[in-house]
Amino acid sequence: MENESVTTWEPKILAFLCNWCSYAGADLAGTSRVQYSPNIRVIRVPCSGRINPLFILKALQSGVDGVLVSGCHPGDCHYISGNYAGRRKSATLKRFLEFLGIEQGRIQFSWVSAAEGVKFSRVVDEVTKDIKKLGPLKKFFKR
Amino acid sequence: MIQQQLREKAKELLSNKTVDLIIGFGEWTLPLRTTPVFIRTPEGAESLVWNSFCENNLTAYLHKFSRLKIGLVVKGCDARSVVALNLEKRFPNHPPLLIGIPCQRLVDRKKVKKAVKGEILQAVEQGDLLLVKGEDVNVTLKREDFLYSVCQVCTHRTPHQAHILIGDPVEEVSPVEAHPDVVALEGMFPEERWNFFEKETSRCIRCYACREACPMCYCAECFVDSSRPRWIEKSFSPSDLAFYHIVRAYHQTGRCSGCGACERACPMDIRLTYLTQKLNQEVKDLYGFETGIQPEAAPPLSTFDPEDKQEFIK
Amino acid sequence: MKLKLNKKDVENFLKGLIEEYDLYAPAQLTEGVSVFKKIDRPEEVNLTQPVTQKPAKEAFFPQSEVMFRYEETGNRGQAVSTEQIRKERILLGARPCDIEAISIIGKVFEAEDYTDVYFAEKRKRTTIIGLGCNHPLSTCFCSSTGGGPFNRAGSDLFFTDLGEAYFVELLTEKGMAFRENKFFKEADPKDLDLMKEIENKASQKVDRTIPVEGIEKRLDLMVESPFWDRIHEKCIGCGVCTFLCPTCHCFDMTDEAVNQKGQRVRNWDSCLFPIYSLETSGHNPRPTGRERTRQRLMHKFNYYPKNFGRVACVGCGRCILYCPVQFDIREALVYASAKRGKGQKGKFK
Amino acid sequence: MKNPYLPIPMILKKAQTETSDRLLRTLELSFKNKEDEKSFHFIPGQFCELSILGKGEAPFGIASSPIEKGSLKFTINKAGVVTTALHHIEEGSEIGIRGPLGNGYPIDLFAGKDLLVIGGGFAFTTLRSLIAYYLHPENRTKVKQITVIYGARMPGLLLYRDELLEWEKRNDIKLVTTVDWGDKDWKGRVGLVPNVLEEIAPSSENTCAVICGPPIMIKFTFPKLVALRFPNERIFTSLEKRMKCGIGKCGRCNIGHLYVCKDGPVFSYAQLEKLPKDY
Repeated sequence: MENESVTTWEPKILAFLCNWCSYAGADLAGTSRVQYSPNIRVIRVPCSGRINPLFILKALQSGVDGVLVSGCHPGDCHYISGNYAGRRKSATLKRFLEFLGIEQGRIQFSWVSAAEGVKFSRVVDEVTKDIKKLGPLKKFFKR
Repeated sequence: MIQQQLREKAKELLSNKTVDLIIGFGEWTLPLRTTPVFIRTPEGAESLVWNSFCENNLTAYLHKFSRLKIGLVVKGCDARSVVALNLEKRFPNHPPLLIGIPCQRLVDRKKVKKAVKGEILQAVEQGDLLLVKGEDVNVTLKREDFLYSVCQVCTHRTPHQAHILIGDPVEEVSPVEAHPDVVALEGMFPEERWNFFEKETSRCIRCYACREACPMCYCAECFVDSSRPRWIEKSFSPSDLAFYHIVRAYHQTGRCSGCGACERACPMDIRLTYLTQKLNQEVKDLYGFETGIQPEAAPPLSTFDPEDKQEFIK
Repeated sequence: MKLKLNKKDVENFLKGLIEEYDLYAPAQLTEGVSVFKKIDRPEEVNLTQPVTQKPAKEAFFPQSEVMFRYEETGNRGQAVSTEQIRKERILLGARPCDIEAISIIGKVFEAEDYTDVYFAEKRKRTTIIGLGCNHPLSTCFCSSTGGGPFNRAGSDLFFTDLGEAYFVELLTEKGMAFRENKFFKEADPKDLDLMKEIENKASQKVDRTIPVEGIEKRLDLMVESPFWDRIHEKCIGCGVCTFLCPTCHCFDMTDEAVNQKGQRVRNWDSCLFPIYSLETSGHNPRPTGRERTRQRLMHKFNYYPKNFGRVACVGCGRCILYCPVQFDIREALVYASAKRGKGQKGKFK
Repeated sequence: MKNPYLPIPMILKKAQTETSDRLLRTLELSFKNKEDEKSFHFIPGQFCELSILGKGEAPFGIASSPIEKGSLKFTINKAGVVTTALHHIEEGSEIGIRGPLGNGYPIDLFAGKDLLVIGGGFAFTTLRSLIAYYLHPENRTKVKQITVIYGARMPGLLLYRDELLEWEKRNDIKLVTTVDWGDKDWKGRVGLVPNVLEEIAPSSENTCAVICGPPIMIKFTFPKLVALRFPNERIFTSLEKRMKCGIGKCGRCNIGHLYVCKDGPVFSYAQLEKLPKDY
């Protein structure tokens, strides 16, 4: 049996969702009454390509335990190629933060379309489970 | 010999007004070092020097003298910075004239200082040897044992994009495969890596010498100076120091030529190059890109390939 | 009374200080990098580095200092000041140049019109144990700026490293309070001779030829000189020289608040940073490196002397040693003193 | 020891938007503690640091006059973090202030002379303090004639309009307002301050001039004053520079060996002539 402080702790996860796909996907999950972990707080962004790595770092510094970035599937970007550009930033930033010692899984990425309410709920559940396993973020978090 | 050729070339370029200003290296007051010199007259060219202590990446000065036609003395890495800046459209009027010198790899003054007792008063290069004199010491060191770690991993020592090449091109090999700090850290647990990073950055005094010494740091407003939004505070919490160093390094992704000017500029001996070297390695691995080698290739983070790896995306 | 502290007793001496006081002394952060910090364990203290990276001013004017705290931000908060310090302090192992510099900053911070309570409070409650410089570096020029490697001004106690022991001088009332310290032993006459010999040797080593004398008047005529167009060229505008300078004392004040709790903090600032003088409107009275370099040098050698009668430079050489591009302040002084129209010859090529 | 960095608490009694662009707001602050009020003495031209905890501090000239007891007025231009917060703060809230700081206008030197006040835009705040001070019956005899030239880009950007109307009615002050561009309701002058000055051509004899405004206005007005034979010793201006501490410690506002916060903000042109052009 795990001790109590671990079992009652719930991770805080910040999700950056693109306006055109993933946010609509989250909406669909809601209107379809699909259940998912209540740990995420959503910030709607115009495109996953809009994510400046500063946003992710600022979120981690300000007290979230993990970050999820979600955008349109390749080829579906409302701005043609925003998610492709974002993908390169994501890949390099993820590898870099892991090299520095931020645990793998703290920042996660997904493609969720407007029709994938169920996938959205699954992604959120998976991310929440991963971050729960990692425990509270101790590095980098301020105060 | 190279030094003499360099002076003659500089004299010629200034005499026939090909350039207004030559930025190169000159001898100055401290041993194991040189200083940037700004030469406007043919006679002034006599003060140019070339040796293993020409540590600055003079490309950083191009932002400061953007109105002049400049002749810039460059090593392999410096020339790569110029290529990278050119891709970022930094020279709309006068791209600099590059006077390239194949680099013999630079001597790490900090390593030499640690090997010699007391203050070093004089250091002279003689072939592969370094003759170092102090108040009561007089030692001969092997140059090879005291190279900067970034220089040890460098393969592109010949400035291929130079307009003028002084000396013969050198072979594209490096004595060491990967940056020793990167290798060491990759073998550690995440916890240890973070502790290492935090310990190094804890010495930071936020003088921003690493930023100013870097030719690629030319943003009109650096994120640390922004007040709206204020990304990080001005004081010294470990988190804010880490934030600065993560972003400073990450902003170099696909732009860093690996010259090591950041680390050399640091008065607190903070190890910095392992961060950018790691990023260089990742960019090469993911996108096959090396900064400043192909003059036409778009920087990796400003382009994409629909087939880019995405196994990490759910 | 001639006293000495044997090296074998140093650890216990330090232990005693740590128990009774807040002790500030040089400590190594990594090989070759030392700063003055609050000492918790005797073995942290390292008195061997001739010039620490950060100067001793940090014991009185830390790089980052909370000025007051508040529990609530916005329009109801009550600010609680933090100038009171808990314990008497000792500053140990500061070199004469750093100690001189503290009194230079003191002239500004302890001025009669407004007193900087944070600095003044710490200075009032600190006993300074100076340490003579047996091995001044080639970049040291304290003797040119009115000091010297064994200048005792400002020290309450003064140590000289004799090899096996420190020669101890009690110089002020604060220093005399240590008369009864059990680790201070009677010194022999030969210890005194040795101390004098070391002092003489070191004093001869330090460069006295840097033209500081009369610099204020010379610079009066140089405010718009073309000198500034060239001298700043290699400066890259980082803050190394100003942050490591023992006399630089500019700071910035910012509020840092998380949720409802916050604090007003001051941090060292540098006149070489473009945003230092940048106004909200976008206007910058010192728009380029030329004006900023001029500000740095003029403040030290013209503005400060106008207000306080001496140069704000103690010749410690840190700005020369740690500048990423070897901007040499001695060079600037030599150039400024050279007769107009004549090229610079001699020491600085 | 008194801590000069610690703000004293004030209460925002009344706030009023001044201009049609809504970028200028006048705050009227009253002292929270009686002791603070008793020890607070100032002269026109001095300034205070206003502080909002969590946002920071910024310097503002005191717009009210010493004769208006019990409160202080500041007119704030919305530009940065602190000024934006000061625009949003509600009546009844607490605001910290430090002051009075700086030297103020040389009222001893003005005594018995004519006064020419030239203002432009929102730099009119401390000039308003100066004029209100002299228009008070207690002080009116301290100077002789008062001439005021005040210009703004548009009629809606003139500060303290009710007061300007009152002044216009009085016969012991000559007030000339001008705008760069008029509108359908504007009956007054249209023209730039330097030209208006040239037109009016006040005598420089036994007169002191005070000029405050945007740098471009000062640049073109100053030669006109010289042409009117005002000596540099009798032309005064109040300078603005980036400030933090306000008490001559933090370093950034110096011009030569003088600090704008401590030795200024009011300087004569004779003084400025001898200093580097760092402003």
